[in-house]
Amino acid sequence: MHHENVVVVGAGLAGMKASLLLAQAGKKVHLVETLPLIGGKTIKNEESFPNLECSTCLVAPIQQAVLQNADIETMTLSAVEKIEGDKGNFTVTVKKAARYVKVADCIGCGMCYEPCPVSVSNEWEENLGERKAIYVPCAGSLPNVPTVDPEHCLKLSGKEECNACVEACMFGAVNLEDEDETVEIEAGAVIVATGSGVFDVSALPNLGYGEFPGVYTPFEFERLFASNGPTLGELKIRETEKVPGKIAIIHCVGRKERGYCSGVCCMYSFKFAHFLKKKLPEASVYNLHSDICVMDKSYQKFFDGVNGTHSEMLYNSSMEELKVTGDGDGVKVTYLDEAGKENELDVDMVILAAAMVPEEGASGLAEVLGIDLDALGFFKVRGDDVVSVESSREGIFIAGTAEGPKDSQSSVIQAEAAVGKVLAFLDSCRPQTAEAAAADRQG
Amino acid sequence: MDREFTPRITALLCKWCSYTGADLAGTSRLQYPTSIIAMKVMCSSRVDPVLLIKAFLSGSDGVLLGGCHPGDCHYEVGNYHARRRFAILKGVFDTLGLESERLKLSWISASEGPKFAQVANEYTEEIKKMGENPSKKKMFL
Amino acid sequence: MKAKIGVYVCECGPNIGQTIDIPKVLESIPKLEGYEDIELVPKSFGLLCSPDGKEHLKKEITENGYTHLVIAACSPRDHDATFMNVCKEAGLNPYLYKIINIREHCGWIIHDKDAATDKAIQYIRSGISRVLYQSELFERQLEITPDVLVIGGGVAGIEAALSLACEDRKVYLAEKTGELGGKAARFSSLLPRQSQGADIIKQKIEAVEANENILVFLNTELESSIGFLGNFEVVLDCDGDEEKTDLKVGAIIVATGYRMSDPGGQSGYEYTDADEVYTSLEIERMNAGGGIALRSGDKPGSVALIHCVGRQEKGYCSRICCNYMMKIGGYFKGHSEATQVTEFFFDMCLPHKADQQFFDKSVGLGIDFKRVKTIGLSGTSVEFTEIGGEQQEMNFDMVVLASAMEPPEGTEALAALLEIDLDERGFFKEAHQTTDPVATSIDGIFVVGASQGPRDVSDSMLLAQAAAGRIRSQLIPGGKIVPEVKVSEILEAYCTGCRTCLEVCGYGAIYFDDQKGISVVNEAVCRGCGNCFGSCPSGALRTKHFTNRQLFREVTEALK
Amino acid sequence: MSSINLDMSAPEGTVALLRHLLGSGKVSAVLALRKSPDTGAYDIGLIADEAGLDNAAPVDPVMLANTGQILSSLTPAKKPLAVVLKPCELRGFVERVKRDQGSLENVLTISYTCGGVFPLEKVIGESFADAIPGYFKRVASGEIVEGTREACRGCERFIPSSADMTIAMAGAPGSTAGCCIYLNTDRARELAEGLEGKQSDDEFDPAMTRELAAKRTAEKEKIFSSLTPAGGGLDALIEVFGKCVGCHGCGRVCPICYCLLCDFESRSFDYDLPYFEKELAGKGALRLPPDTIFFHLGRMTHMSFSCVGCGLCSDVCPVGIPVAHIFKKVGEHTASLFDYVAGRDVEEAIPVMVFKEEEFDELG
Amino acid sequence: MSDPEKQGAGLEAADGIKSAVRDFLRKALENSAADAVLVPVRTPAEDSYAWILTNDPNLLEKASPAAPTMPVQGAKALKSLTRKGEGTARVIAVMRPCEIRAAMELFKLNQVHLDNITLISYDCVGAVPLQDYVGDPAGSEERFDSMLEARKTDAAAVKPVCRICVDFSLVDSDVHIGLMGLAGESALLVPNSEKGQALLDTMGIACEADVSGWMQAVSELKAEREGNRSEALSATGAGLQGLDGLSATFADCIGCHNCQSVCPICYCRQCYFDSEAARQDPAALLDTAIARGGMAFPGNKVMFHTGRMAHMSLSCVSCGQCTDACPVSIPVADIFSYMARLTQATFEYVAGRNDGEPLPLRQFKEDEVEKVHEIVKGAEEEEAAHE
Repeated sequence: MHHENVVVVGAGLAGMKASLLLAQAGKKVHLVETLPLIGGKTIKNEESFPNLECSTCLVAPIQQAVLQNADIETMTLSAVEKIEGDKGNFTVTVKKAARYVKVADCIGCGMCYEPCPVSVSNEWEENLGERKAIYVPCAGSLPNVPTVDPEHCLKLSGKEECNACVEACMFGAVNLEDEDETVEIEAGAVIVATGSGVFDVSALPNLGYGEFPGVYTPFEFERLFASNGPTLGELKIRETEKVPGKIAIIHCVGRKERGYCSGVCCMYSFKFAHFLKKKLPEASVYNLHSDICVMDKSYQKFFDGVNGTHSEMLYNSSMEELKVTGDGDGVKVTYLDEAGKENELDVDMVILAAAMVPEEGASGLAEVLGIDLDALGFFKVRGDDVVSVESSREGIFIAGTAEGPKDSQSSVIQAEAAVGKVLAFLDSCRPQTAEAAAADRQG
Repeated sequence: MDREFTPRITALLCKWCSYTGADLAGTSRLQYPTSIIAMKVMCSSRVDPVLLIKAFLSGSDGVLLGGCHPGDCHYEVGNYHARRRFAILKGVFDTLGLESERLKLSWISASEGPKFAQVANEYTEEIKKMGENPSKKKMFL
Repeated sequence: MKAKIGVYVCECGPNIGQTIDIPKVLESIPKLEGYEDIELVPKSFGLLCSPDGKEHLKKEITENGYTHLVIAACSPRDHDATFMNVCKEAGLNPYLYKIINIREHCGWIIHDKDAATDKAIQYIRSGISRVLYQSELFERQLEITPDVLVIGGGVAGIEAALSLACEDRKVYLAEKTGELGGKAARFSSLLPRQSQGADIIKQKIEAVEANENILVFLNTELESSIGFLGNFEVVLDCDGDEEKTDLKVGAIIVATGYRMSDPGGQSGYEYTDADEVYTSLEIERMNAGGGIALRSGDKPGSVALIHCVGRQEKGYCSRICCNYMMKIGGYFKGHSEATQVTEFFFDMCLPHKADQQFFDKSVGLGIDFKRVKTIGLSGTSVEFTEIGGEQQEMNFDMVVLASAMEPPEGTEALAALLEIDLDERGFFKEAHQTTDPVATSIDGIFVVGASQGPRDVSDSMLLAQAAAGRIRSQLIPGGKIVPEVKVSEILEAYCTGCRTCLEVCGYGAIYFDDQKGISVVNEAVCRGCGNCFGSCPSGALRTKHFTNRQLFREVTEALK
Repeated sequence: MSSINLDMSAPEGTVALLRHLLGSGKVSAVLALRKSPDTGAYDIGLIADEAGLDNAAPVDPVMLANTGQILSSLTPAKKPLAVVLKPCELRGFVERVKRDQGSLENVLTISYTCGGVFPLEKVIGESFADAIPGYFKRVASGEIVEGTREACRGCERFIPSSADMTIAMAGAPGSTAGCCIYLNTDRARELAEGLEGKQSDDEFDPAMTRELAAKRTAEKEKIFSSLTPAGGGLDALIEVFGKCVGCHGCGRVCPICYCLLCDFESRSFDYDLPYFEKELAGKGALRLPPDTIFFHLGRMTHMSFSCVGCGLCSDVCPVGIPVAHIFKKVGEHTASLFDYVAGRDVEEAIPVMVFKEEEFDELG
Repeated sequence: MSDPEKQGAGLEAADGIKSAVRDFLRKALENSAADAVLVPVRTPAEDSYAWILTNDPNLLEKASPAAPTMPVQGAKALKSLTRKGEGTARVIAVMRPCEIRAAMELFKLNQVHLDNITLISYDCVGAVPLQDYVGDPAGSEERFDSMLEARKTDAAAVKPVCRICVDFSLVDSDVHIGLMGLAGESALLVPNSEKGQALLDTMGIACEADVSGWMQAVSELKAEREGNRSEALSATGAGLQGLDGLSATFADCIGCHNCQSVCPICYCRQCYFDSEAARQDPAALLDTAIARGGMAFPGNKVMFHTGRMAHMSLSCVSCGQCTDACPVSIPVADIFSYMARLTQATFEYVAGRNDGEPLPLRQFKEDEVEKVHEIVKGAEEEEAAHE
């Protein structure tokens, strides 16, 4: 006898897809997400490659479906603390950090932001914008319920007695007495879909990140471009407020250090080139690349569409030799071309196509779950013959970029495969309830 | 009745993109005039030209059809078909000199709250310049 | 009987309470012209979506016996589902209710309270008139069969069968040729970890044969297929035996794999069969058999491995060539370290996290990698320009070409038969490239393995498992499916059979009844987008809950 | 052989051709215009025995109904049929075939460079018979014949676009001398086998009708510019359609309006009294029955791009609204949006059934 | 109906009868004796008339209670307004007797609702044929006005059916306006139902005028017309004898079915003869043609017209719309009047005489299809045989 419930860790594309499928199969799902919102990295993008579809339009219906699904318990601001038992009979301990806003009572009107006197930079917006101490990370974030950041909240941090948000809320939804809680979940299986992080480009001082305002990380640029981002999509370089005329996109940042190709950087770099040309037709864009990795059947076409027309492709024969230096309020990129000759490029903006790396909490979570990481720090999957989705511990499965760099398509494939494995041993032969099926139809 | 003319603009919006965009405009508290009357359809392709004509002849000062950007259609290609039908309707209006500017097709994605507000504002201004839909007053229609 | 409509305005705290003059709204409702013969019951409530709100609403509906319900509140995206459930619980058909978005679309978009209020009243009036024309709709549950047909007995097909077959789910595995295993069965080792390929496949084939819930049909092709998710009727043409095999299955998995494009066809590669020029598959076979040798029988002293053959012509990268060429390089080095192995590549494609290590290992074996800008082949002599270098020529004993993967013949026919789409490259098209990669435009038909795009063995199996996941969650043995309710229907008397709707429907939800000479909607497949409706000049189509009369009402009323 | 010249007038030649086809048993019946010898009344005959051809008047300047529409009801044909159609009728049929309202299988289409037809009221008139001989002379010499319908006088597409056989008549100088039949398809050549006449390899050359084409274009422009609603807006539209009695005859005789029951006569367009009361409150006055302009606009969006300009709608309008030219003008524009020509080629997809990813963008 | 005790009220018509009626209607709206009126109004191009429903007294200026021509049969306008049942607005509709009779028939067929409708009829001098009117609006206006002033029908100016119309006067309306036999500047308002009486009462119009003179004139004209009528109709009938006659009569028919679509009585959404059911199998058609040597198109002419007669001649009110709408000038109306006279006589039924009289063929509904099929088949065969 085993438990029918499933714990899914991480509410990105892979986690959400897995949860919906499991719910459709009549399973109860506990979806554990550390952030106050679900949707993962995809919702940071205005459009996703290769079809340049509006990401929100793709993901919002999925988010809605998750939140409205009676069989999915979405636990935001939560993390797995402990797991006991074995395949089929796990007891998963989840710590839910206080949100200080009652989800049931809040209707997401946002009346509480205005009065909040605190203003800090918004990490979800890659610190390109500000937020209050009580906030939602961005317009349209789901669940549309704010959260209080205890570190900056005047009252919670003990700085002063402030009740502005509490008073502003007509629904008594704000509760600064709220406390963290810990819940135990009986689960038959666990799917880990915690996603990945981005290589810390400041580790490479020659790239000038942090030194020159014109140097951006990929997600910084995504938010800068996003129409629901801090600048409402207006492309202006931070501090200088300058509209970039020349932009260099540098590929393979961190590839050597990490020891692998991330498989997606080329594509999002080309996407950026497209973005830039779309908003700034006059701008000149340069892609400094080495190996161009466009492995999916449709990627070459996308590349061909950008190559030359949207961006000049410059071969960069050595990342070590490449330097980004200041030059007035612009930046100078010095690099070795295909012949090994030194070249200079004066630009206003540099985007560093940084490698995908394990999500920072990965090693911690691996420890908690008692599963192995591979040499690169991603979650290890079993099978010496063919790649699988089974972790080193039976009953725990890995999906998405938590297992290694990959594009959204491959993440979804893994998520669905993981569901297949889970259901295979949870043996789903009980008839599906009409409600579950109907719920699946929602959205 | 002689105070400033506020147009009535019938906006038929696809559930997946434009209607969501309109919602976002609201949640972001972007300001636009009340002239826009938004109605939800599953897909812009559901909107048969006849429905748009109906709206026009019933006195809509403007008729706005909002769908997903080309390539984004939740139903793959619905918006392409919608676009053709719309082009035909506009063609008819043009040939007959029927102020085809009173018909507008716009692509608004779910994240384009700002664009929705912008379209609403600009289109309302445009229509204000054109004045009332003449069919409001016609008894021989 | 006289209609009695409950009209509830949600204050939504300050959001509507302060932005819209609710008392004025409530007063205006009974005064609406043209509703004299209808009983309108206007009320307001603090927060309808709250637990109290929902309880209150439920009570009101049952006690007042409303025939219809209109709720003026927030966006349907937030709470349409919520209030539909309230209606259900209160015994009112949820399709006789309508939510009006006076928050996002009135209260929040303008500071002028009067303007917002007037607009809200308009909205409500048009909502009331629409709801009067809405009609009850009911969910239907359809029986399903959980069994699955897998087309193609290669690694992907085998994996799919093994992942799905269980006591209550039969899997029918149809293979065109006389044996299972596909091409991979001949590989001596599999990527990325170079383990013993043939053995793994052999084990899996044995597992299939041992599994009594998997029925294998060899020398078999699909002849016809009709139906929809949970209820497909397929006919298999088993070569040899006279009568065809009819099967009922709930889902179909297409795993027909790939073929290697003919490098001879590609420009710049002049060679004859006499030349020592081989494709990667030929090498695999040699290696699995007697070992790699020249036609003379001698071992080659120098080998050129050329990547990306036909990539330009095909217009896509086949994803796995770089890796398997390194693998083949490994074969040569394995036989004799002395063999001089040179790999010519344009861009090194190493998308998997382990690939880089594999590459470094290959370099370690002494394989010489040359990054080129141009390359040509005449006989076994390679003419090339290294990046940043001059054009030069080298002679080799043997040349191996990594030619592109392409869809096998018969792909178009199969696609036509199943009414699923192909992409511009001729591979099967996914329902959605990123969010729905193993499904197709037809619910219940899935594509896995290299038939969906170039894939290595490992990924092919992963896709198969993904399809298994989809099917396991959609088709539960003994379970039912609940199709969309707001679907299109065709009024027989009005339909002229012009087939326009068939053309525009993206889901094969409309079929043609040759007897009657009219189009018919398969409600189990229809997704309710209404494209067919928009396309029908005869007014023969009607999309439930979005009929012309309903929308006419909504539109014209809002204009008063 | 791609053409064959018979030593007789075009009308006679056409009948001779039909005799050949029917007599040789190459077709089992012929669909063509007939004229009753005693009453002089016309009808469209489905003629199965040679004797029946005595009354055939296949190219007389008369259009009672769109022969394409009638042909629809006879297809798919189990046995081979030959049919004589005017170019516009042929285009009408092709448009119907695209909509699955007919089939070209087993049908041999014979058409001719058309000089236009006379309005119905003339056709039923006493003295009509006398008009005909003169008509053919003037037609051949490339004139626009006085008294023919406006729709025809302004018709530039009088050359058959996809017929198996084309007979040179209007605007084809010298065709009075003989009857030149152009065989445009293998099918035509095969069926013409054994027809007595001067064979040659000349193919039909539109150039020979250039003059007439030019005259027609000029005439069309004249008519278009005289149309009140030409860009005249709502008022002009009301002015023209104001007297519409709502009989929908225009739709019923239209070869493109293939609907069994016009949507505008369906329940979707019934209104209840409260609706009218509200309309009244808003406007102070409204027309009954309603939806006069709605009907015509709606019909235009549904089929204008397929309008073949056959002119029947104008012919049957009890109050003489120039429906044909208004639709033609609108249709030329809507079709041009897709480089579409109604009825040109059965392979040409109907604009609303297909789309291009790159076209238009946002409109308005 | 013709009750000798009848009283009427004088209607001052010094500026012509039209303006007298206009004033009456305006008054009715102003004392809110009615919420709206339904009257013909001349189209903007002044080349025809359209039925306009209005509640605006000023708009009545453009109205012409007695329009020279009848582009749309009033009963059809009334149907589009009330088909789906009652509203609250009280409407006065001013119509020709034949229009009101058609309305009565439609009422019996549940296509028209009359509870809130007050019908006003008037002595009709006839209607100008539609083509004549659109051909020469100005001239037609003149001719008609002079007829109206003289209160006398000018046979040359009106539709053939009008020349022999015997129901030109009092019908089952609520108020009738008598003209015949009265001097140019006067007319009679005759209440003809409680509703009508109530209307006049609320408008403070007392009914003391003597109506005998008018009734006398009407019955004389009726008598005279009866004569012409039977004469004319039997002439028409003569031409109709046998299938030859029928075929000859309809030889020019092009099957546009305008006659049916403008007919107030043909209330079907879709005519049976246009429906799928009436379609024949292509192969069968061809085979018949081959078997018989040939076949004529547009086909089913006789079938359609006889079928239509079978369906509605009992309710035909001889309004003449069908002839107006025929593009090939077939005297459809004469033919149907002839049929109507026969069929209605057999049941002693007068179409539209009043709203109470049951439809003789009420049970006709049940076996409708079979009946049609008999007629259809019969006609089909004979017609084919006629080939």
